[in-house]
Amino acid sequence: MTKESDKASFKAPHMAVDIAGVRFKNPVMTASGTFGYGLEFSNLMDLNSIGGIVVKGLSTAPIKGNPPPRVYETPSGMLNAIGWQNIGATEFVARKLPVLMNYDTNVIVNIVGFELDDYLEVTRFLNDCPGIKALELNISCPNVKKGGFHFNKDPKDTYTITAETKKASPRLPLWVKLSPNVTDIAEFAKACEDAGADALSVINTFVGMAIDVEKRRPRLRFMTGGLSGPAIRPIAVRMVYEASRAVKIPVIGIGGIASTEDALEFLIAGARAVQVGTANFYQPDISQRIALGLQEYCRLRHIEDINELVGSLQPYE
Amino acid sequence: MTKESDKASFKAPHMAVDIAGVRFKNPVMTASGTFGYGLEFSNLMDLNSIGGIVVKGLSTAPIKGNPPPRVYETPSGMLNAIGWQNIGATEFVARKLPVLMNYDTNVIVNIVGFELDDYLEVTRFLNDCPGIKALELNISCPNVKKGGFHFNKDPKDTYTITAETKKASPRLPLWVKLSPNVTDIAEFAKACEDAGADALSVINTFVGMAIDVEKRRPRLRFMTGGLSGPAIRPIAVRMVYEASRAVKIPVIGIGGIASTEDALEFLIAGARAVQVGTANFYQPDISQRIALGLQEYCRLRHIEDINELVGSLQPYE
Amino acid sequence: MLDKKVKVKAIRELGADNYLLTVNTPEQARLVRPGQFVMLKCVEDLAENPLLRRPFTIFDIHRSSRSGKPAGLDLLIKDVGVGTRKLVQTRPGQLLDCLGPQGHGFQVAAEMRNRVQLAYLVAGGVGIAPLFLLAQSLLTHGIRPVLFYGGASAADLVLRENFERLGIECVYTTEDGSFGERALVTQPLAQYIRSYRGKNIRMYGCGPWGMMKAVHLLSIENDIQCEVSLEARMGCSLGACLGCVVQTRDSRGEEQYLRVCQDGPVMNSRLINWNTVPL
Amino acid sequence: MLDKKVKVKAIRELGADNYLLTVNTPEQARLVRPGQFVMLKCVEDLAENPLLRRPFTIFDIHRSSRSGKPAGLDLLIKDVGVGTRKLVQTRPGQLLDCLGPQGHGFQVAAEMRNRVQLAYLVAGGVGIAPLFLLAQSLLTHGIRPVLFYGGASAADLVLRENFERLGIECVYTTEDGSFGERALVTQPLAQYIRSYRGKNIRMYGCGPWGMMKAVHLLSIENDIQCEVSLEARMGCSLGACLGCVVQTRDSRGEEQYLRVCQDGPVMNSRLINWNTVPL
Ligand SMILES: Cc1cc2nc3c(=O)[nH]c(=O)nc-3n(C[C@H](O)[C@H](O)[C@H](O)COP(=O)(O)OP(=O)(O)OC[C@H]3O[C@@H](n4cnc5c(N)ncnc54)[C@H](O)[C@@H]3O)c2cc1C
Ligand SMILES: Cc1cc2nc3c(=O)[nH]c(=O)nc-3n(C[C@H](O)[C@H](O)[C@H](O)COP(=O)(O)OP(=O)(O)OC[C@H]3O[C@@H](n4cnc5c(N)ncnc54)[C@H](O)[C@@H]3O)c2cc1C
Ligand SMILES: Cc1cc2nc3c(=O)[nH]c(=O)nc-3n(C[C@H](O)[C@H](O)[C@H](O)COP(=O)(O)O)c2cc1C
Ligand SMILES: Cc1cc2nc3c(=O)[nH]c(=O)nc-3n(C[C@H](O)[C@H](O)[C@H](O)COP(=O)(O)O)c2cc1C
Ligand code: FES
Ligand code: FES
Repeated sequence: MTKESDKASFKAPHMAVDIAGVRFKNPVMTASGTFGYGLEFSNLMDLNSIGGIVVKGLSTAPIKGNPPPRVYETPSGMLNAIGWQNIGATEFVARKLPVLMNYDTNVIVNIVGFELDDYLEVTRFLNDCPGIKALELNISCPNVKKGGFHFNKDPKDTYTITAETKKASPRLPLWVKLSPNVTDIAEFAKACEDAGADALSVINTFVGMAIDVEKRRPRLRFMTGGLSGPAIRPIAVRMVYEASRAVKIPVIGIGGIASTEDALEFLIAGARAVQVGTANFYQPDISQRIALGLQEYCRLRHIEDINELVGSLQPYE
Repeated sequence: MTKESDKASFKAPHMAVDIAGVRFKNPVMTASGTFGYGLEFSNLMDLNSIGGIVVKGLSTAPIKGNPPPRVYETPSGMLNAIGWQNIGATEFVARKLPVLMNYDTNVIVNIVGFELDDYLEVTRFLNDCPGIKALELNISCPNVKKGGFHFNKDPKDTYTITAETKKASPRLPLWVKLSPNVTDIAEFAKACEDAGADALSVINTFVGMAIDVEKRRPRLRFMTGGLSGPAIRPIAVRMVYEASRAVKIPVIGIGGIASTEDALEFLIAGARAVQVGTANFYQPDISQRIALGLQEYCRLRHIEDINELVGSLQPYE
Repeated sequence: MLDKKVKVKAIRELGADNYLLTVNTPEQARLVRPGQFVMLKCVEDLAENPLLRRPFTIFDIHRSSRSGKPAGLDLLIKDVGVGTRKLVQTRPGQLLDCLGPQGHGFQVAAEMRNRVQLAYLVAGGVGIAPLFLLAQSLLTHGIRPVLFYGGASAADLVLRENFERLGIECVYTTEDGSFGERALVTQPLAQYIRSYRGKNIRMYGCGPWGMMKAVHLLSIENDIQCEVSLEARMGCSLGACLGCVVQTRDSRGEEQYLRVCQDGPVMNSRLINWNTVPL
Repeated sequence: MLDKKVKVKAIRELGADNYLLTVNTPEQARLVRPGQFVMLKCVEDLAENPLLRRPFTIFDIHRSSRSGKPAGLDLLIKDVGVGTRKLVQTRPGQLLDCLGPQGHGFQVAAEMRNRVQLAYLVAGGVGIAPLFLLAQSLLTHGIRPVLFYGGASAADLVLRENFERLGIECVYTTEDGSFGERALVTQPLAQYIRSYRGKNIRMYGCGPWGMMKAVHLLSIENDIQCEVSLEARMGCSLGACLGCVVQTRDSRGEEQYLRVCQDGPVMNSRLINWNTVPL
């Protein structure tokens, strides 16, 4: 061991990452819809400990959501069909955001809509709100009958909505959250980049279904739901690998992250940052633990800057 | 309870299903690649107890396969990248098939190839072999660099290979095994039906990846692998539901089946039969148990014919 | 609300797949109000199935035999599936993840004293769980609880001695007649309501959806305030996932989905749209 | 090969995360040949993670203290991950799924008697497991085993007393010098090979890939027949999944993938392409 690396072991590793000009103190965020408006977790962990919070998908006006049952547990995963229930962007900005702004973490707003105009309206409104660091365009939620999901079936539509939304958010960086229910994620990643997206969130949930074999009815009232949790992680890691190699903009890795090691898989595969989703439900302080765990991983291995890990996968020859 | 249903409880339920004119004594089969050539399990269960055995994917000449490591376990699932290692169709027909024919169960051969001609060659050869009840065209295995998988990226290619292979197997029914790594499974299902496929096997594995975060290397030498096991079941059930509603030919449900209840989910969703895969590895007699379990389910509920269950899902209004 | 690793103190089989689980957790025990619940999971690998924690009502506060101070929680757990099976197979000394107390409990307020005379507590099976702390609280407020407790069979009427020991009137029904009256619990309940007409009464229920709907209808017919404790599949119990909702109607008849974990589990029965499909 | 639900008879901690697990299973015990293994999983819900069973070499046949007949299996288990952790936490009386005995063991044949004088047994860590039944078998055939047993530290050299009790020569090495020679196990091995040149010797090894490769190279240099027991991630152990392969070269130099579960785990070291990446 050289003297440099000995010294390095005493220096705290550099944990901050940059996503489209916004600094995150570390690459750990919580995923939209799995962390409410953030404040629900403030008694259970230190919200200042993580890089960012992506709040529940917001529309301009409140949305009621789907009838229950809305969730069902499956092997190492869960299905949900919440259906965009949210308090509306106005209410969020009036009541939740001011409290969230007391914390030293980045607030990102996930935006949802049924038609292009819905997206543009909420985007224009949020673009002017101080305290928000970026917008995450959700065109990949499978749980509404008529909704943004149809923008994620053909890369041309993905291009259009991204380009239009980008125009509507001149101030805020625009992230696009992609669906894994596609033949080629790289194609969609490229369409977003070409349309001016500032970053990509990869991935949203898989469309799944479970059946009550006694009643012969779907377990979810909405019939299908989005599959999340550790079950989908191997597919998510692969998609992050493919997407991050297809574009130059940063990719944020999502899907089944429940430990430091899981988060590392995504970073090494090519993600600049990660979002923790379903695991928040069963271990409410898991995002804080992962943020600490990443720091510890770097420290023990003399990695001075976490950015060194990003995309550092060594394929076999 | 009427007298009829009381009597029914004493009659053994009708368990046989028909797939493209071939009778299966019950709707339970073992999935290709997870049950070897069948004989590996003959000491551990009664091969006569199940409807059919789909043997490991065969090419005309033997294939060496991918370098190890080839398998890795993930939450409620596993990744594999075997790479089509097989003894070749000639060897299979000479040495394995004669022994398999001593059992009272249907033998289905899964066929693999790199180019269209490879598929046609092995199809022509097997079409003439007595003792085989159907061919399952595998264009959905993600674990070879150059290989049939590219036929499952665009429905037009799926149509072409199905139509050509169908011509090469005038005697044997042709099943097409579909990939779940697509935007719209119904589109591929329809392409197969239009091209003359006799049945569909839904689904093969998802492309996934896992990373050793100490070595920063893929866990599999091939980098990516196919994700199978209970983790993927909710997605598989949804795809079977969609595919079976898009076509008139029978759909065979595959993906994470490990219990009677799991098999029932697929039947109720629309599958005429099911294949058990990964579960064979950790519970070698599971297919026999499921065959018995389905019978018991029908008996207890006075279901006289298992075909009544197929596609019997009651969606909410 | 706290998230603690708590130790199993005792686990007692009650019959008919029911168990009484006692966990040590003084801090959490001190915070409990009647009708609240905790989220439990065996502490093993975080990756164990089932992933999600499971909700259980707090049956009673376990008190230190020496000081009489709150020392832990008594939970009634019925083994109905994979998560509950793991919990009832725990042994003393084992650690559980325990989040809570959670949720909005029963409304028993000081101003009810002298105004309310009687409270009908209606339980079906493990629905008995929230009613024991409630009964104690009612007694403290000078209100007389009467328990209506129904089950399929005698063995389902677990922990009834605890209520009898409080000295309150208990009415039992079973579907097979093996204990108490052979009836649905709503039958004697309806009789009592008829006989005590004129009194200021409250109703509190916990049990299967169908039973609660019947209880609600009785409360409407007889113009009695009624609170029910609801069940729902839960993701988080924190109000974050919106997975646990129940369909409700506000005073203006507006449909709205409320969260059982935070807006409930106890709700005024009039809020609920009873024509929906339960979990 | 049988698939049985077997009962844990005893579990003994050996230090350094190693455990000796004894299971009752007379039918399986009767079939065992040195170098074979079983596939184990805790019998709980089939859906528990990890899904796949785990392979463990049969260390010894447990014999009935009364009749002396095979009654069960002794297995050495090192806790290295989620599957092994569950197994070492089992308690006597608990049931395990046990498939086996599986695989192709060591070649010790009657015709080796009188022709082979010495057998060098080389173990790294838990690689000791297959060598105990082998040592016993060699002794039966009149061949003198010498054990070379290496580990990081003294604590890793578990179960060495069992070999000492057989009265055989044991050479120990540790990386930290805490026991035996501070060396890699191949160092004394090389010395022995040099001193006993001319004898008809066999080598048998089990341990990490790097150690086995070094053992193999010594065997080539000195023209000694050498068998090694390999490790691989396994899906089925039945030869069906083709997940457990190792890259080999046949006599004509043809590359071929052989299954560790059925064509191994014990293979002639010359078959193996040692320039590949182990699991
Ligand atoms: C606020 C609240 C308080 C509860 N209090 C108690 C209690 O004190 N004692 C007790 O035994 N049970 C109580 N339950 C029910 C208990 O949470 C479920 O029985 C448990 O979650 C089932 O988990 P499982 O893994 O064993 O069942 P699963 O294998 O998931 O399912 C088995 C069966 O249980 C039903 N079930 C699953 N989840 C729930 C759920 N969240 N609520 C109700 N039913 C469910 C399913 O519909 C299914 O029929 C309560 C539920 C809620 C919402
Ligand atoms: C034929 C054979 C015989 C074996 N005999 C013994 C024995 O007698 N005693 C013993 O303690 N172990 C033995 N092993 C190794 C043992 O099977 C693994 O340690 C075990 O499977 C790890 O499971 P896990 O879930 O605890 O580890 P995981 O959490 O899956 O992985 C933890 C670590 O173990 C390694 N590992 C995982 N699977 C295997 C595997 N199949 N083989 C080798 N390493 C693996 C991984 O690379 C990783 O470093 C044997 C393996 C084989 C193939
Ligand atoms: C209950 C629930 C609600 C969700 N709501 C949203 C949402 O509003 N907007 C969105 O973009 N993603 C939503 N998601 C998807 C998650 O943000 C995340 O992409 C997905 O769950 C995969 O990550 P995970 O496996 O870590 O949960 C939701 C997921 C769950 C489980
Ligand atoms: C080790 C392994 C090998 C496989 N080989 C083949 C194959 O040769 N041909 C094929 O069509 N599918 C193959 N499959 C896919 C399975 O047949 C099945 O479609 C898939 O595993 C999903 O089912 P499961 O979740 O029940 O395992 C293989 C799967 C595994 C796990
Ligand atoms: S359980 Fe998540 S909001 Fe109620
Ligand atoms: S473990 Fe399946 S072939 Fe060896």
